[in-house]
Amino acid sequence: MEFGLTSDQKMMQDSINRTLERVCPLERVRKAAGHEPYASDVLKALVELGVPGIVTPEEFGGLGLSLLDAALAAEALGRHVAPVPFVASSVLAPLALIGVGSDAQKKMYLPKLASGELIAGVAISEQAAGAREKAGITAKGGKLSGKAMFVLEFGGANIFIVADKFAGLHIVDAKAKGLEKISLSTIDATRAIGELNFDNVEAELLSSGNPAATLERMIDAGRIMLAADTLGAGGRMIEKAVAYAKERKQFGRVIGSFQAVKHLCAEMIAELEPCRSLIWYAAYAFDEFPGQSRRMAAHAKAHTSEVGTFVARTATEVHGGMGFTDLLGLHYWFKRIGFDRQALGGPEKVRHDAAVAQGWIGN
Amino acid sequence: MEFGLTSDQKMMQDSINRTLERVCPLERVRKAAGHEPYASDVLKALVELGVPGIVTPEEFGGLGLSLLDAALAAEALGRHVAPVPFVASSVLAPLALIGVGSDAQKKMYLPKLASGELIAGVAISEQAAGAREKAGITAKGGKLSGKAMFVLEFGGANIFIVADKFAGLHIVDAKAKGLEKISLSTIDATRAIGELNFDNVEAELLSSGNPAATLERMIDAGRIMLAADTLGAGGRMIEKAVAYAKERKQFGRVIGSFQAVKHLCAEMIAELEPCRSLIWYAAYAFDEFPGQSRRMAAHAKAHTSEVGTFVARTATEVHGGMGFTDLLGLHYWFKRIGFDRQALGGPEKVRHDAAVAQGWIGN
Amino acid sequence: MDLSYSPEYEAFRTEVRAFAKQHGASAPRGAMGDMRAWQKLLISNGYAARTIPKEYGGFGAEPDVLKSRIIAEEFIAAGLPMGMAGQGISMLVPTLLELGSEEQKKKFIGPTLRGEIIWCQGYSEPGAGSDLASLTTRAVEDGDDFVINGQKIWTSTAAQADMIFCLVRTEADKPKHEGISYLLFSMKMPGIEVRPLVTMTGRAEFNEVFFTDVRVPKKDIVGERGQGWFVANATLKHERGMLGDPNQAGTRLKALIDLMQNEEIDGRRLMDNPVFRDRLLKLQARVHAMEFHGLRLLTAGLRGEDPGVARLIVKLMGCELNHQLAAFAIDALGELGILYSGSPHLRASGTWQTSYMFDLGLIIGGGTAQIQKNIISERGLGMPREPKAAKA
Amino acid sequence: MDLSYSPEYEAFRTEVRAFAKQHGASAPRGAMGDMRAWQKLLISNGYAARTIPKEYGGFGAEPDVLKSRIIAEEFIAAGLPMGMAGQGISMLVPTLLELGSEEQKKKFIGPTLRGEIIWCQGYSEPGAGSDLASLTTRAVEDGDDFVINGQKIWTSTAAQADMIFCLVRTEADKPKHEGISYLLFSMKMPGIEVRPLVTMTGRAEFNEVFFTDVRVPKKDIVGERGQGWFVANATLKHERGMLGDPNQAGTRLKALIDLMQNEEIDGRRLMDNPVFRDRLLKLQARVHAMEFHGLRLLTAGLRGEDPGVARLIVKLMGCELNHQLAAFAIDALGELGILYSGSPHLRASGTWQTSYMFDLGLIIGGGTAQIQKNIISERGLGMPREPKAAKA
Repeated sequence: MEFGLTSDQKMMQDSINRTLERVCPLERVRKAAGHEPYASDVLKALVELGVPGIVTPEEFGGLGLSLLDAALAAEALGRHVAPVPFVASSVLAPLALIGVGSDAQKKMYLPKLASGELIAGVAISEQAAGAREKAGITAKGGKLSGKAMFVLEFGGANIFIVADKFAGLHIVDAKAKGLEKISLSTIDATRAIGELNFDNVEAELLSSGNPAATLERMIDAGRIMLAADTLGAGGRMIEKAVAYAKERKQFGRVIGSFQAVKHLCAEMIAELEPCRSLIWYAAYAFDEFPGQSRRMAAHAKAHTSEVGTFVARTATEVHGGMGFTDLLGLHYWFKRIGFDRQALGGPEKVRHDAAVAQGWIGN
Repeated sequence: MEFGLTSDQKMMQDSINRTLERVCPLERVRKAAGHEPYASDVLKALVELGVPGIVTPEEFGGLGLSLLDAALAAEALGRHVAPVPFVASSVLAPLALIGVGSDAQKKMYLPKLASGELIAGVAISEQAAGAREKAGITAKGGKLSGKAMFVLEFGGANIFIVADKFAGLHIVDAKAKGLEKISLSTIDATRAIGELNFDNVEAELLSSGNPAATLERMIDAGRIMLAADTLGAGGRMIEKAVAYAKERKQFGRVIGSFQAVKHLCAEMIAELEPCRSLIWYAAYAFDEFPGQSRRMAAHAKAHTSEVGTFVARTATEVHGGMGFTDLLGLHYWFKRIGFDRQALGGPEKVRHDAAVAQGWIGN
Repeated sequence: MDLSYSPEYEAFRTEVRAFAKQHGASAPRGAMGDMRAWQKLLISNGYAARTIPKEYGGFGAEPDVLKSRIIAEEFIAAGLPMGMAGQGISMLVPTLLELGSEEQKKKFIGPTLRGEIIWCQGYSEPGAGSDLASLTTRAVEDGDDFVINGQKIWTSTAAQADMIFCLVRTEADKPKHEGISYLLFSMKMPGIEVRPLVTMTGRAEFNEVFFTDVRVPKKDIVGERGQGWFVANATLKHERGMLGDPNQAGTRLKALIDLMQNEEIDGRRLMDNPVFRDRLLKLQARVHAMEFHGLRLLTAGLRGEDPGVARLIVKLMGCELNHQLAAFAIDALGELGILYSGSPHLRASGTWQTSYMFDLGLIIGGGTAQIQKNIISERGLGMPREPKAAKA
Repeated sequence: MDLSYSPEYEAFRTEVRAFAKQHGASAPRGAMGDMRAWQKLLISNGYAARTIPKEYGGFGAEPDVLKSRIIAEEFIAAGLPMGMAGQGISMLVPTLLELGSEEQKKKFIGPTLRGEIIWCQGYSEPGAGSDLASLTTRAVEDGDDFVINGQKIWTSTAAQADMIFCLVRTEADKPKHEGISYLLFSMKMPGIEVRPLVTMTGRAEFNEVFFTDVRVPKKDIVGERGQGWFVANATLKHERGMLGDPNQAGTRLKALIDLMQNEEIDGRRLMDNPVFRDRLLKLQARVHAMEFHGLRLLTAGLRGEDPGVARLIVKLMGCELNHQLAAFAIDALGELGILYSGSPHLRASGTWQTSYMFDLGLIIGGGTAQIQKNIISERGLGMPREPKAAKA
């Protein structure tokens, strides 16, 4: 019985954090945000650590680690609001290929995804969060038509993994004929999402297993990754708030000596730390107790998002006016948490899925 | 344009408060709570002020005042956790008679209710809050059968106003044959509710107007009264908490000088004061803009209950261990607020009614 | 309690409505149209600068909050711009009326009212936010001038402003509340640098202003030298008097209800989602409560009654409510709710997100929620101030 | 991360299960049965007093939190009572082991473990709650005795107790933390009066204890004279170690889910009400989070790692969660939820209401939520203490 990280896991997360501290300071984030599809130099540094191949089996050039390891990486990326692909390209796309790719497809794509040569956007928003504006993809004779919104890691993607209305999964080349790509700008400029319009676009079907089950697992994994991202971003915001409160003086005292400020900080950490345990469990359950995966992923996402919203707001408040300005860049973390909350289903939707998963209600 | 109390209204509320301070101190509440159906001496003092006839027309021996006046009385009663009938016997029962009583019925009952000679329990829980345990009354040939739960002001009632499943309203004598009366004890020992079991019980139909509309107005009025009761109880709890915090010392300071305690008190009053305005408006709308009555009564009840729960808990916390003991009797207010919250529909149910009332959804 | 208006006020409303109908088409909209001409028209009709004496360029009416409210209601209903509402008009003018010299009143009030002088406010500093009295911008005497050095922040219209009303420390040796003076000077003086201050919304709603050896005549002081703290507090009192939408939250709620009735997810109206609907209802109750609370304060004002703690809670509760309304809109919109600044599919031009962030700024600014709670507990509930810290 | 148990622990679990099966029928239930005999049986099998040395009447095993947890899990699963868990066993015994004299250990630990001496704790006073060090119960030297006068409160088992471990002020002239001593004495002494303290639940879960000229031999002190504050803090440390249901919230959640699936309103299951269901789901997430958080702390303990702030938050979050679970049950039950104490139709014997109130007491007691937040921010986040107040 061991509910904690191994020393390997701690070392891995440490090394990602140290690397990001070096290659991805706030100035680098500012430079990329809204301007570059992603920070390719930061990605390169992560490739050296094997991060893009973290869940990909070793035979395909990956590290072959668990989803918990991926969650630790996601936490580090959230901590540094790193403007690089990860959730879609390094976790969900590989899971799709591992789940329902043919051997040829695995050999073709997995190593390139693991090496960062290929970036994969993932279009599963309609299945995870519900369809807006009548979006949805139909597949007919190997060709896709329709619209997919809120495609993750859209910016700079070479291929897309696309779910159709009947939970079929497809690979589409980013340069395919009939594919229209529209960037969507969000509050979170560190992540480039977009919309895909398909007009009879050639696609490669991923069909060697159970695509519906794979899609469900992709959604679960994605939710856990977003929760871990919020955990990292929120944890960093608390650290920043505490550090600021220890330094900033008003009324002749550091503001961190005022009980009101201390209690805000105490409430933040008291809310966030149990999220860490919940995310660890959800990630572990994803691999070890798949029957609990849907429910635990949903809880990890919904609960961490609720706490994240509270932390983002409160840490900003503790910073006073400085938190509201662009000067300290605190808003990058604030907005990242805001993005994580809505992507792949907001808290209400995700909790609904948890109710269905445990048979409390029908679908 | 005048959104405030008249000097008459202020005087009336003052005089009720002063009377209750005199005749209904905590020791009197303790003595009655759970032991007497109601405190008849306290009621007697209120009769002298005309309180039981507050909404009854002057021609029937009442004061003929507005529902806002009744709300001010309810606030005063909540403020003193007064163990006397009021909501059912002095507001809802008269409204039933005024709404759908024949002239003979009005003449027969209203003056006696106004003088406190007669106490009326009101059985409308199934219509207001939903039916539990398959409760519900059917009327057939002037006789009632079935079960009514959570009958308000059941203790010591001489008559009951009973709603049947089809919104018919009836008067039943408390001594009628076939009527079984079962006391229910709740956390709030200042109000005696109960259950009525009808086995072909003789009843007098109230049938001279629109009973369904009258029942709806009774529910609205009851919700406003319960909200006002919580306003009074909550306001008093805040006063007590502030006074205690100014007096109690720990760590060499009065605890009211600690920012954490001050902020709790500030949050309580900031939440409660707008409830006062909302209740005033709902009560005013009940008489002046009946089209808004259902929605505003629901909002007044639901919102004040949510705030009341927060105030009850927080004021207790400010009192520390003393708040948890019986010594200061603070729990009488705490429990009164707890009762008000659930009676005639909890917040979720009541908000649902507000959605229906404004046509957002079907019934 | 009587929510109807007396005939006098109904007549006034009719008059305002007629004005709105007559002039609505020619009113400036957004950046379009001549705002100064509009302002002059409003003043001459008593719909702006209503209670400012005629001799200083106002309309010269008696104060009447009900009429002010009617003007605001009708202008908002007709979608007309209110009169100019910069910090010069809302804060400096009342201060000059109360504490300015006759010369200052004559010189500044009229042009300010007519939009001929745009002002900015120089109060906050990087080291003096909640604790404003600890400001350090220094004004040193040199002949007939003060020479000013230092920095201000949160100066909202600094880039457009002609003039600034500014707090500076003239008496370095006095206790912190007593060494401050309130100066008026031109923003075109040499030595003034304005730098836009970008916020989390991505825009520069504010500025930083730097003073390097700025020379200001000593006579351009309002009130006595060293009394600037008390002059400024008179001004701060007026900040709360700024007239905007008397029910901004109500306007937002309406938009939220529309959103819930019109947006769909998986082909189902958001309004048919009971969880979102319940949250909307909770917010509706709060919006109504604050709306009626506003009427209650208005009535107290009309009656000359002191509403006590009921007034002190408005900023805390109002800002929080607006923030929560925006938060709800974002959640209800889901992924659509995180779109921003010119994106396709953007709803309400992204204003829900802007509000969500800007309202958080308002919760923080002008006295954080923490300071508000101190004020409510001390002034409203009579609780003791925190004891002064012992010297370490 | 590995949530399976190693063969050693699986074997241990099997052993505990076998014990539970064999002795389950004869275990005392509620007020029925011989608790002392049961306790002896548990000690002899190592299921109570597990790590107390044999020489003092315990089982003498090495500490192993995992085994302790397995015992708790299996006893709860089988519905068996755990070993006795009064304040004598959970607080005094560890303190004596750490700081008691050999004579005290020999004399008190064995009988305490076997339930032959029931203890109560004399710490809190009406004027010394959160600020325990300001206690004023005085012990004045008189020959070989102390003579004790004063009052204690929140003394939970005072009416049943044979003995008390009690903090008294022996040095009136010393600074407040340094004049306190930790005494052991009989509750049967003349001059001790116990008055039940009724709480908001309507029951007397606590007592007040009054001392009038109570004579206690000076030798019955634990640790040094004047060191009682530090001895007590060693004891307080153990308070958190009290073993109850390791997942009380989980047990309550299960009951809540049952309630939602079985209760109906207007013939419709509560579970089919989306608003209540959403709230249940929010609570479920919190219960899981705290459950896994407990596992994380357990593992940190096994590894000898310091979990830091993660440990400090447990009381604050755990008590609040239990309170919220009860609040939800009451709301879901509606009018049924306010029924109490023996009423017809009462659900779960009224325990939801009892919990709702008692958990609020726990939030307040043993360090209010405010004190907990001070501790978290100071010890957990390294934020500064509030400055001492200057003398007025």
